[in-house]
Amino acid sequence: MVSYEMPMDKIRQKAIITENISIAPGVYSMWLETGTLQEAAPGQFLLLYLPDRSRLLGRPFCIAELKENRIRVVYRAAGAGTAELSRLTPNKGVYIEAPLGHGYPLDEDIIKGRKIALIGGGLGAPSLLFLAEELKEKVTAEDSIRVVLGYRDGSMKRFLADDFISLGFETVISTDDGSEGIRGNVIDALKETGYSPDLIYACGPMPMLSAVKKYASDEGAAAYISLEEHMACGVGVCLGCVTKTVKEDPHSHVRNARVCTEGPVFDARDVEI
Amino acid sequence: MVSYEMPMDKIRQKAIITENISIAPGVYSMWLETGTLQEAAPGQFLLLYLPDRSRLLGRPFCIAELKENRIRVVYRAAGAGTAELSRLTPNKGVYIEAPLGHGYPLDEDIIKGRKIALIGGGLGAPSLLFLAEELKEKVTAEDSIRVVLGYRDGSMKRFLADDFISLGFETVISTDDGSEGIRGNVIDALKETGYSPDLIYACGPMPMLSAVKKYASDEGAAAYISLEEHMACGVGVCLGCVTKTVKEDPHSHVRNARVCTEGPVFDARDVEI
Amino acid sequence: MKDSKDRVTDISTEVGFAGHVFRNPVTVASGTFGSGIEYSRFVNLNALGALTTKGVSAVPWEGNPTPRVTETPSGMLNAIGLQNPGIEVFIERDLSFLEDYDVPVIVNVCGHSIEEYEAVVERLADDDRVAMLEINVSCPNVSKGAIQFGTDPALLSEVTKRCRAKAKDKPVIMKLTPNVTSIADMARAAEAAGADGLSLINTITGMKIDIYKRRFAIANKTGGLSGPAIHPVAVRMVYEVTHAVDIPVIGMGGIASAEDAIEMMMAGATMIAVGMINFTRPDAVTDIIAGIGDFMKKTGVRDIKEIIGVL
Amino acid sequence: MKDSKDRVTDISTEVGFAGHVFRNPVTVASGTFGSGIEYSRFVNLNALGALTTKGVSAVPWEGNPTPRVTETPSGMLNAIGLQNPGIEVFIERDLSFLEDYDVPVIVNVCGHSIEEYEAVVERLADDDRVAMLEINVSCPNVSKGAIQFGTDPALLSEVTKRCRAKAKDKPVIMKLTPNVTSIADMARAAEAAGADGLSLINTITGMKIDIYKRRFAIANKTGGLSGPAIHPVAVRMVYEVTHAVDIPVIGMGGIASAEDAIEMMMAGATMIAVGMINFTRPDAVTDIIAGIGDFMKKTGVRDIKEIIGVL
Ligand SMILES: Cc1cc2nc3c(=O)[nH]c(=O)nc-3n(C[C@H](O)[C@H](O)[C@H](O)COP(=O)(O)OP(=O)(O)OC[C@H]3O[C@@H](n4cnc5c(N)ncnc54)[C@H](O)[C@@H]3O)c2cc1C
Ligand SMILES: Cc1cc2nc3c(=O)[nH]c(=O)nc-3n(C[C@H](O)[C@H](O)[C@H](O)COP(=O)(O)OP(=O)(O)OC[C@H]3O[C@@H](n4cnc5c(N)ncnc54)[C@H](O)[C@@H]3O)c2cc1C
Ligand SMILES: Cc1cc2nc3c(=O)[nH]c(=O)nc-3n(C[C@H](O)[C@H](O)[C@H](O)COP(=O)(O)O)c2cc1C
Ligand SMILES: Cc1cc2nc3c(=O)[nH]c(=O)nc-3n(C[C@H](O)[C@H](O)[C@H](O)COP(=O)(O)O)c2cc1C
Ligand code: FES
Ligand code: FES
Repeated sequence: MVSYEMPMDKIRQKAIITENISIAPGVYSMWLETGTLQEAAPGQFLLLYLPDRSRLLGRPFCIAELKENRIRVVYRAAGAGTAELSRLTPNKGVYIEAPLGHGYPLDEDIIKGRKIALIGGGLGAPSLLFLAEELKEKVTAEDSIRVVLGYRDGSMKRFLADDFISLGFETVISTDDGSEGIRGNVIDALKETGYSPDLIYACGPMPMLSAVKKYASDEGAAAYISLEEHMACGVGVCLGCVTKTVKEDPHSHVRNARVCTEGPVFDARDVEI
Repeated sequence: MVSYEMPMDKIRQKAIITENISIAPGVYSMWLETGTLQEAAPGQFLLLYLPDRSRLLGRPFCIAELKENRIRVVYRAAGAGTAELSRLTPNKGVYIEAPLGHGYPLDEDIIKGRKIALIGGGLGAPSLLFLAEELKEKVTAEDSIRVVLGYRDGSMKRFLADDFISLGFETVISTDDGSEGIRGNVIDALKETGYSPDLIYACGPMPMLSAVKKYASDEGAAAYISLEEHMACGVGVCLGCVTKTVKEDPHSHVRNARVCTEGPVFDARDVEI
Repeated sequence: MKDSKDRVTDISTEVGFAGHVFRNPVTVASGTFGSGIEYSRFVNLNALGALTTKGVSAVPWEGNPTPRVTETPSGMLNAIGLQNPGIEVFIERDLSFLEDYDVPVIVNVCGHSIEEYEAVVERLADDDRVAMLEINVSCPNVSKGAIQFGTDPALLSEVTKRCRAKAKDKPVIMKLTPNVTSIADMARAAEAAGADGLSLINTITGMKIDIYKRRFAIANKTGGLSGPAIHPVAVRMVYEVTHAVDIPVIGMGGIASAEDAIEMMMAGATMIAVGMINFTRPDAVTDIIAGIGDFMKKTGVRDIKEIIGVL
Repeated sequence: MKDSKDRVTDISTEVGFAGHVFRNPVTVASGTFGSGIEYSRFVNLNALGALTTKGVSAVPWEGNPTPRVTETPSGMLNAIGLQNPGIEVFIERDLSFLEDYDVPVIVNVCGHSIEEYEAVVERLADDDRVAMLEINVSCPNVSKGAIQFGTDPALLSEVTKRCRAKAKDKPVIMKLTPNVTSIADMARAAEAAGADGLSLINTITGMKIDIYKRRFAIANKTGGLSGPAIHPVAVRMVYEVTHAVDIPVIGMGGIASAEDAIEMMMAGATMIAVGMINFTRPDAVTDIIAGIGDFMKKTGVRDIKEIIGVL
């Protein structure tokens, strides 16, 4: 788990790109090597600063994998900054700040004996991959885990799905147009498999997260969802990245929790999405 | 000589850095390779666009040498842009626009039978080097050539002086503090050698050029001097780079000739410096 | 982004502006393209929607001492001081040069007094080679201690009325300065005084100091900031103005790509002008024209007019 | 650049401001550093000349919907909308936290009405943990249709007077907005109304549009532009203001390096504030403080006061 007592140089560090390849149309997998051995929890994120010095703000990305001092990021070329990122070649250096935020709760009393579902939509899959690796170490025979991944269509090459499968998790695919796996959204797919989780971890676009929240509430399951908001500082000072909470949160006193600090992972019941 | 009828892609081109080394404290020698075979005249310059995309204007530099499709630039790390330039390593690409402006007049009727002096102060030497190489092809037994190079002090390692010497030109050095060569400025050095040129080509800081202008006028010599002004467009549209002329020039009609277009080389008698 | 299904092939980029029709909405910003003479060697002038010339005054202007330009983060400062050879040379040399091209010409006009503006407008009112007049009100008013005509609504109104009266059937576009508390108020003043269109933004006044030489980087002390740095301010002002008046607007300020141009049009501009980025890439303006077409095809916009002020 | 002969080793970076002495002229810009709680993990707060806190109002403010921030060339837009937990939480949590540090605190104050400003000022007037009050007049005035207090000299004068009256012996610094025709006029109005100092500039209003989604990039439509992009405008305004009034100025706007800080002081600022660049490099502010020292040693400036307004 993140320790905020970490010295500055562990937060801000130079990282060297060792791989940056396309794994689906417009989707890239990048491995970064940092000098400092990293500790991070699934669901935490990093800010990546681009070499183009006309761009000043870091881009937030989930940590998709962490192997010793190597970090994986899986990202979509969404705009000008990520397009630039996709053009960077191995051996290029970038600054990152990591690890940031609070990840998925994984305490024993939360996961023990649960039927767990990992639900990812599009670029939500990366943060769940790191989670899946960690869960693999933690789960016991009593627990069960199912992975549901949603894609726009078959052209997205169900990116990362094989990574979950090779971890040994049963993995269900859905696409909006049915061109691969189950036709429909991730909730449709989950229902179709007949698996009824009582603990959900989810990451993906806002409409999907709203559907997950509703599903969990209807079914009485716990759900932890990872949110996205535009960020400037990534460490809680700018108040750029807030999300509406149900109750007054201890920091803002106006029901505006900071996604970068209190999140990005929230208990679905606590946020108004 | 430059032809303005050159198609656009010859003016703007990608160049690859093949060498970028320090040759004196804060002074660098860079070789660039362009795809296009270049034609250019001594005294012409290029605009170099830096990779840092927060910097939008090209940096003007004289062409110090031209060998087939390789261009040499010798420059001082004067500010943030040239400091960035000095950190670029071989194989990096930059955009350049070249060749620009009008160089030193070298028509036969100008140089024939003349006693020629090339006078360079500090970073004025580079443009004279290209000129020296071209003159070497043009001069005949009747002509004589002397090179005078001024430096701040001996720590500047009389950069480029050996390049002139190996072309076979007698080369006199001066330093402000006498730590190398003749103590004093380039005019002092010229006088001390007893050589009385009737044709001067000069490039260097403004006070030196003023002194050259005065010397030439006193001695009845012709003098062509290369001027510097801050530039934006480099091709004559922005009117950023003007210099005051004695007579109304045909472009501005207000005695403001454009250094990038009518210059950078002017007949010393024509400009008010 | 819309799907590739929406791809279209036949697009129209024509726009109407103050009674004229332009083949595309793209012109160049005054002072960043001369009269096209120099760039004609690299740029196909006939590809432009229009060509806006450097500010011209009744008599030649010397402009400011150098340094006149310097760089700033994602932008530049300039204090050219409106150097120009005067209207007579301009007519003889620059307009004659442009006769050989098939591109509508917008002439940018400057003056130190209302009479000077009037003199230039009058001289061009009957010239068929001129499509529209753009009146730069950022000029220093010599009789009022160098305050700019464009920072006082009453003065702006006066210049507008007097130029409009002399312009005969030529559209008069007032080019507004952003250095004001309310650009919408200025736009309303110009509209009420009879302006046929507006151009914005001119540069934002800035300053740079060389801390080692302890000297202003620009001899004039202050200069006008332009370039991508000011683009968000320009978009905001175009939005404010087009929501305040009914006359059309040429939007400019830091446009460096087709995306920036589209953004400016979505904010409300009927035409757009490419400015200092010409200095960085002389082919910027033709690139942007091509890029607008690509954007339209990619996103299924058949007629560029659909996106004007869509927000 | 001066010669290495001029190198000095014993330098003084102390500056006086409105009766206080600060160990160095560097603070942070309100809203870009919170109250130091988060950054205290990476930055030695005791190295700062002062710490300026995020705007605080009489009651908690919710701020604007998200997205609240987006990037622009060499800058960013923000429309946080002055979210804050209100003065009571601020006093209890933030000022208590800062008690453990040896850094003078400048509290930035916001309000929707003059009464709200007064309430906050009154509440802090006797608090020893507060060195100075900075009054943000870019807040929307709810009773006047959301025009900002800082765009009208009469309103600005009124806020200044009323805050000054409640502040007892705390210096009152008015923080000016750049979105005006004449910032010098605003500065004179604030000075005449009793301000002890001025802070400038706040952000310049801008807009960005996502052309693919046809949506404003900032939910609030407009946002405030900050960062290196606006630095030249900030330097110009600090120069104009310090040549128009006699009260000292905290200069800010796009300071990203020690050079930028020195430039701002040469333009006339007595202190400077580091803003959005904190987001890019959390150690920016301490780097800048160190860099100012290096500059002084390298160029032979023994006392930082020598360079204030040197141009
Ligand atoms: C906690 C968190 C984790 C994320 N993890 C991933 C991931 O693992 N893989 C992935 O592909 N994407 C992820 N995103 C989204 C990713 O940050 C954006 O796609 C990216 O910032 C877009 O940058 P750009 O320069 O290409 O886009 P532009 O639109 O050009 O960027 C303009 C500005 O808006 C911001 N911005 C734009 N879209 C987003 C967005 N969706 N979220 C946050 N900021 C945005 C940018 O950071 C930048 O400051 C995550 C976002 C957050 C908040
Ligand atoms: C025709 C011409 C030929 C030149 N040839 C050489 C050469 O061969 N070798 C060499 O070392 N220098 C040469 N210079 C000077 C060189 O262009 C500047 O030193 C360089 O632009 C400084 O850039 P910077 O970013 O480091 O400085 P900064 O001061 O950070 O630059 C800020 C802006 O000012 C401009 N600028 C600053 N100083 C100058 C200057 N002296 N002349 C023109 N623009 C300036 C920059 O281009 C930039 O736009 C030449 C200048 C001209 C006009
Ligand atoms: C070098 C230069 C010269 C300019 N000259 C003029 C001028 O003569 N008349 C005018 O109205 N605007 C002039 N401008 C302002 C531009 O037309 C334009 O309004 C401004 O630069 C903003 O656009 P940009 O950011 O794309 O450059 C000039 C701008 C620059 C950079
Ligand atoms: C995210 C953010 C929040 C801000 N909040 C405040 C605020 O609460 N009160 C205030 O007076 N200024 C606020 N500002 C303005 C800054 O203090 C500063 O005046 C401005 O950003 C210019 O400085 P910069 O370019 O260095 O950021 C804020 C700026 C940003 C970027
Ligand atoms: S990004 Fe600044 S508070 Fe979250
Ligand atoms: S640099 Fe533009 S006219 Fe010379």
